[in-house]
Amino acid sequence: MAIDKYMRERFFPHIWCPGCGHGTILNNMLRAVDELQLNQNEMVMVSGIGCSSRISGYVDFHSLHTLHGRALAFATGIKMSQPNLSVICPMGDGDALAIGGNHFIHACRRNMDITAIVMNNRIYGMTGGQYSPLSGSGITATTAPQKTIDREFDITSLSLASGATFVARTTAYHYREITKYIKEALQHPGFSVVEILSQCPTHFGRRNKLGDAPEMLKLYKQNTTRIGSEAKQNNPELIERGIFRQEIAPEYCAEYAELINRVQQG
Amino acid sequence: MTQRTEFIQGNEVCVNAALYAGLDFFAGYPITPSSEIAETMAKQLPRIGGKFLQMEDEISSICSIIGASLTGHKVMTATSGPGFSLMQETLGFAVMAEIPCVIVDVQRGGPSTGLPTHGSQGDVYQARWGTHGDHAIIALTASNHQDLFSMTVEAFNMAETYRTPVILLMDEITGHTREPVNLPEQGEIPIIGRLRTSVPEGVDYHPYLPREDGRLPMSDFGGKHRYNVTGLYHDMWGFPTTDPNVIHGLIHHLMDKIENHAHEITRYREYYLDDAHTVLISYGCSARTALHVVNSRRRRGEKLGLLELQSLWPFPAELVRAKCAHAHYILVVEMNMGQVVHEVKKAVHEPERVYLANRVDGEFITPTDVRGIMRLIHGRGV
Amino acid sequence: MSRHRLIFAGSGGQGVITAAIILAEAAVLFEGQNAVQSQSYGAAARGGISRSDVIISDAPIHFPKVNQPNTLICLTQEAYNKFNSVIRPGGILITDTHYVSLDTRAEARIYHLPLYTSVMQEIGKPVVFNICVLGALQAITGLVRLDSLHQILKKRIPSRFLDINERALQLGAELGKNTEVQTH
Amino acid sequence: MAKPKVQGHQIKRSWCKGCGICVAFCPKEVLELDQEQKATPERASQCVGCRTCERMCPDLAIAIELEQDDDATN
Repeated sequence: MAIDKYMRERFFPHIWCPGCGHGTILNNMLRAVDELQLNQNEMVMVSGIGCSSRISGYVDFHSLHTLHGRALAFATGIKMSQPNLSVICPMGDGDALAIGGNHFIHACRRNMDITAIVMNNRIYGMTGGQYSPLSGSGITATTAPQKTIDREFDITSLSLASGATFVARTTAYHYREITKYIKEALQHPGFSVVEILSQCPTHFGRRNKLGDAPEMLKLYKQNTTRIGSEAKQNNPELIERGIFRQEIAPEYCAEYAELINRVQQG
Repeated sequence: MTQRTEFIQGNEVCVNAALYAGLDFFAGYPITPSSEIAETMAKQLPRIGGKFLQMEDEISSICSIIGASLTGHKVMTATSGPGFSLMQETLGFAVMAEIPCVIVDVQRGGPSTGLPTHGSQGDVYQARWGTHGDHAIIALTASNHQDLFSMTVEAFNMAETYRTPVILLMDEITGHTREPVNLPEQGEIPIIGRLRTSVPEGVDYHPYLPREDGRLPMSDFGGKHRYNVTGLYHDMWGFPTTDPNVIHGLIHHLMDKIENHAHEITRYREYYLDDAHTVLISYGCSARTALHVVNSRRRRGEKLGLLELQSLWPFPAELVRAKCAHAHYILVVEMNMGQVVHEVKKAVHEPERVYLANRVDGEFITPTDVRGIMRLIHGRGV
Repeated sequence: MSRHRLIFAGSGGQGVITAAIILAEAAVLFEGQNAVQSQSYGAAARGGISRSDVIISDAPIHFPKVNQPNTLICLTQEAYNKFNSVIRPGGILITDTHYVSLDTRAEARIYHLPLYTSVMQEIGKPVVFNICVLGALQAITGLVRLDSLHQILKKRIPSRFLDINERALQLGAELGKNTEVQTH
Repeated sequence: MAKPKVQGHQIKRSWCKGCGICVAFCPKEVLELDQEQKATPERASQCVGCRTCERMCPDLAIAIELEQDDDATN
């Protein structure tokens, strides 16, 4: 496969469960990197903790497997100190938005050229199926045996409100969109958020009687629609997929370089 | 004269010394009494093409300096007790992943928000044991601006030599007091740079395989070697492992690379110890009070001496034992409820000789406070 | 060994800490003296008692705080009430007539000067009050030369504000020089 | 453009975890899980080279080789 050269094959088969959407995301993320013909020596992947975070071990880039929630904070230092590097931060939903929520909104605000990928499976898988801030209400989890009463974040709205300049959403079913949006995000000169709904058949699907991985993927097909589609108008419950924002705004590292120029000439 | 005298705050001395040592990346979050470090960095760094980041909290501050260290930069963050508490998890990451960095804790009264604008030395044990799990750590301190300059440079040098985070324990008194400092010219104090691997591209590079001398050459992120960095126990390529042999080897390496070099890391000053009957042991700001007492008593012919510790961790137990061998009394002067005093008691023979002179009400410990304890020791009442 | 200990006390925003720094810096950079300056902070930057300690000596200074000052400068009533008792017997007390009424006895040579009033009359900018105090302190104690203070002002103060600061320094020096010592 | 000719399915059996996604989403019902719960091209001749299995496989275990495909030699 064309993407083989981006993989650390000696660590496969990977640790994810059968049918986990994270593998499909890895698969199609690497295709985006391949289509852009990016130089692996200029690629850094920074991840946090959780199922999602193991992705950094499987890619043959510079890889940094950090602490729960902190991927973007580490990534900010890497990008700021060496702005020529392409920095990708795959994160889980709890990782990015519970423990890492503050870093997430501030990274959006700063608009540093980093690609954040939220692999949203609505559950803490690595620790055994506790509910997350993306689970939403009415969900069964090990910490919600009587179903959740928590409301969920809308990751794209949060990203937009926090100032991210590229925001997109798709699912593990829509693999072509994964490649397309990550490609767009990698090329976008600012902070990009790509939310990818990812099935966790082991902990989320099984407990919530959603069936196996293929069944869960079919739900992504049924329950989502393109942004602004007619289907959405007829059924407001549908989750929109697509690019929510793609705007050019001052990028942090470029602004800082400008500040250095100003000071040194000043 | 090659030196330039400045009359500046300790916090500014720390910045000057960090820049002297080659720092070009700083990230921090405002907190009293350390904020002048961030403010001065924000002013100075763009002038030399360096980077200053004000992050959203102390956690992200230490995370981002670790990221920048991995790309090959000399980095530091500065904070005070509450912020240092927030940094503990990531400090452990830096220990485990062996990332050179300097963390400055300008101590204030605690616990909790405590006394933001008053001096304290209450974080000595936090520096040692704040992060979880067995680990070794280096912590340095200084009592005056000239020593603060050199200890800050040493902190960077040790971070590179041992590929480890180094904690610089300052305090509100040292941080905010102004006194003269001679800023050395480049080259006067040796600077240790990043040790980079000489392994050529295409040849297997082992980021976590120590050389014979124990040092681990690094390769910058963005360079020709792609490897993994993790806070998990890892093999010599940096990939996670649960192999008991590898884990055993790594934790011993992490401990030994520092504990076995304790004698090289130890920094101290001594005053009148040769014939001292009473040995005062102190460090940081309270060593100023101790030295004041020792000097004034010596003028009256009393046999007092001072051992000023400038490296607190690894604790220089052998040095303390040797210097206290003939002392009738040992008095530890510190601004906490007793932290270094316990280490001194563990270090010396006949620990019943060891007493504590402390002050914890936010006021700077005075010579009168120390003299009062000495009177009690000698059974003369206060 | 000569050693002079000073406490500058006033309220936050009066510039007492800046005045203390300028004095100590002048002693170090232009007089070949050693000096240490420290301060204690209240929670707020403005209001509340603000205190700065300065020790000037020709020898090393270890203990940086002042318990009994040779010279005490009190620029508010609250500061005066709090600190006038700690002054070293025979020491110098400098106060301002606008802010302080002397109502307790202090074993000191007292300079009770119309510094604030004069600044407002002659310059009209309350912001240079602290520099006027410094001028008076210089004239009274002779701890540093007036020119050394000038040099520090030039170093620290943006050129567009330098003129009013130098006038304030001069004004203070004259007031300090021409005032009779009061004793209670 | 001519329809690409499928040369075969490369399936890394040791990577395949038998989730059944390739089986469920193949438009031509080419793939099945064998007795060891590994994906196998039971009806390879029906493959039209759409790569859905390759792209959706969460184990990165499937590669479709097409005749004019440079990838196959990689």
